[in-house]
Amino acid sequence: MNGIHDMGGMHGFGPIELEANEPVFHETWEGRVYGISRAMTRPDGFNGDLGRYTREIMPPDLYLRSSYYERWLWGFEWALLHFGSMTLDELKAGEGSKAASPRNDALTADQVSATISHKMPSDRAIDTKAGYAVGDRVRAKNLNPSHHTRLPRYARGKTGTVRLHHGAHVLPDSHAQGQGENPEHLYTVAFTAKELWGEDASPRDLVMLDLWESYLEPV
Amino acid sequence: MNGIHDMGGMHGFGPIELEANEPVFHETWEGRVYGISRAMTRPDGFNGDLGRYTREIMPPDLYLRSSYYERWLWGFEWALLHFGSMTLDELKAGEGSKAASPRNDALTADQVSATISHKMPSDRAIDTKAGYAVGDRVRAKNLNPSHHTRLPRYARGKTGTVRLHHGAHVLPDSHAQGQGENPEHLYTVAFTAKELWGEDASPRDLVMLDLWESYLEPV
Amino acid sequence: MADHHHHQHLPSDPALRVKALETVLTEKGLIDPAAIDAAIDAYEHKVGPHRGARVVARAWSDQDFKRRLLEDATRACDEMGSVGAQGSHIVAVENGPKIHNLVVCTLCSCYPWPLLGLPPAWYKSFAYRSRAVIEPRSVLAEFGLELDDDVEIQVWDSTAEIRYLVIPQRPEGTDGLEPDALAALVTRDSMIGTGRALQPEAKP
Amino acid sequence: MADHHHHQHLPSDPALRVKALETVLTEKGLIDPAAIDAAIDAYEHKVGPHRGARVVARAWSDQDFKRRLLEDATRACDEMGSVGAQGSHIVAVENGPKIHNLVVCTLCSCYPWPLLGLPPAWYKSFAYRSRAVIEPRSVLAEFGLELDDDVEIQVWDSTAEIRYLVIPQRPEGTDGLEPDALAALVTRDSMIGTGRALQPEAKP
Repeated sequence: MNGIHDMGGMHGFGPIELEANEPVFHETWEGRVYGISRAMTRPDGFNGDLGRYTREIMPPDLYLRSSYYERWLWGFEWALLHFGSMTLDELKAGEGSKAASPRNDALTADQVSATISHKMPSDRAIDTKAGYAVGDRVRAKNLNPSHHTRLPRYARGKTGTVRLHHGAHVLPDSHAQGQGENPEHLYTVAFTAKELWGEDASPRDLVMLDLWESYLEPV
Repeated sequence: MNGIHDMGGMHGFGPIELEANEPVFHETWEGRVYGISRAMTRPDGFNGDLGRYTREIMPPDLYLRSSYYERWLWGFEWALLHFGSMTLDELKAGEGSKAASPRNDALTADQVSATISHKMPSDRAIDTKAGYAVGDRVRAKNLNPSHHTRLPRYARGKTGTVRLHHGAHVLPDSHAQGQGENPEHLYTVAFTAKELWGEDASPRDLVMLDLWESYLEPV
Repeated sequence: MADHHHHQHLPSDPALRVKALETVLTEKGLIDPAAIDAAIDAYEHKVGPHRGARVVARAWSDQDFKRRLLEDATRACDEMGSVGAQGSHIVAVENGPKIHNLVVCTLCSCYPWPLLGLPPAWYKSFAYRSRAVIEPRSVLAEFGLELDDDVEIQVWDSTAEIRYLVIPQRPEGTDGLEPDALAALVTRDSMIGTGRALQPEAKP
Repeated sequence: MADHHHHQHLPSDPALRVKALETVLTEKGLIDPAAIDAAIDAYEHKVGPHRGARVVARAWSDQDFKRRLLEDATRACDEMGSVGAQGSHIVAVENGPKIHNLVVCTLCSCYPWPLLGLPPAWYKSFAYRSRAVIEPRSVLAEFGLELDDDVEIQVWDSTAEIRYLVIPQRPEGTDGLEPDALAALVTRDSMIGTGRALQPEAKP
């Protein structure tokens, strides 16, 4: 979706604010949000791509005035309500319905460290041959889906060169919509700054994006 | 600038909210903002293009959570502070400095109706011949200036057909920066929805934009 | 000089902010509050869509005027005293059975004030500004206007000082109506392109 | 089902919201609060940029490891136990005298957690996300990094599950330093591309 999250190339957000000796979490509640993301039993249908999408569908003004972990919190609330893990009434009351019998399979503290080193590869073996090879010239399609995608607006319609081929990976567009993994070949494509931003851009600089096969067309 | 105001083609702002029997102003203060815009003595250097720019440089989160007349108010405050018509201390106190002797040339009530029918044409006679004619194919350049421009991001790099030629008009990019009117030929350019939004767009629809000569290149 | 955060030093209530601004400007002789009152009165009571409606009704009734309006709307509207601030250059675009025009300003909210008065809130909304150019059909559907697939939509994004006036299709059954009666059928939305002209009331 | 405005029914204070969420999930047996504590502890005290620094220091010291790292960083980092959540596919990119790499995620804030821990606030900021791809040189200048015009900047926008690790240039005067001493020179920012590795302290 052409959402507020797709901010590559925007002006107006001011200087970058640096903080010396920054803590991992600035507030106790931020750590709780992060910990919930790592430890909660995710409802069927939830996945990382959908998780990103839940933050993209925040009302744009709310997105901009929320901090990173506030956006995560909003996304988890949305997903857990959407998939029926809890109701809005329960969340408003801050207590789970007494009627239901609790599950007993939540991640335990001693299992947490294993999740940190647990790999979750997104590459998949597929039969389809790669359509492009390293060095090929490709154009990012002008796609404007209303759903989740990982093709930023600033690269659409632009021509670049395949730099890396990563094999086939789960397609976020499909996965976030609950339409399956539909893995496709994934490429790192190098675009010149001039191609992306016009003649006034630096003649030397490049921007690399990881783009799936269906995002690309031959030149 | 690639600002938050440049929202053509964005998703996520929800349905259009219609209001039956809508008043011209919803709040008394909205009318005052509008009236101030019509009646105040503008500082040297202020013009309508700069006025638009003052609203574009609002912090993006503030832009999105402000109503139309709140954005106008912010822009007038910014401009009147910027050009020295008043100081922030005066605005905070809600009173003008006692030292200065007031001007006596403000627009009066009986002059207002004349301003409503007062034409402010932006066309100018220039010697430069028009580079394009009706029917010509043209491409909107991929320009990404950090200053005011009226070339929206969604049209950049796209090819269309000149539909109308309006003669030469004041160039907002220059005028808003206090760099003079620099009039250029102005054209209405028709783009197909497919060109702007890709293959999934309606095959019949067109979007027309008014674009200045320096925004365009021949195809 | 001003940074971009002057609002942090001011009340968040815009009513208080405007009051302070008006007071400062008044004390400096940069504004006359009676002129503010007069401007509010003008746009609340004098300048509004009835002006555009008179132009459209005349175009429906007078082929020669319609030709002049389509050729040079600025001059034709000037004949009727409907040119001025935020409407010094006007282009009129005509709807037909297979063509539908829609006006938007994606970058701010440009609108033909001398013809239509000040824009309604929805015209200034982020939803309308963002969606009209990418999904005009779903926007029109929200206004109750379902267009056939074979109708071509022309969206006019007002990026310059040209202001667009849509001439809606003249409703059936209006032969012989006087211009005043015709003008009563021409709604604001029909001149933006988000509505049609009204049907005349069925006669008994 | 959830609409997009559930927050309007909830407190605006995120601390209260999280407390309610944690309580509901706990009562339903969907979370164990002790596991939350353990996850916080892990990222506050165990997983951090020292992991990436060890990888870089080894690459500086061991040409064979560096070759393997540049060929297949996922496997090379796996040797050192630095692959896992939000870092299951890793690519290492090397800075040189005429090439400078910079990592960003414009669409969210993807970051190689197993190598660098959780990202700093600036990496997640709208300013960094919006500007790194269009004006990397002015971004780097704000970090105190002024690059010559003849240095090529390669910005990596992390749009997939590939996570990028920058191998900064090895500082002069570090010949013979042990890997632990080298690792102490490798800052977090140098592995994102917004800084350089530290100079070793001048010897007396």
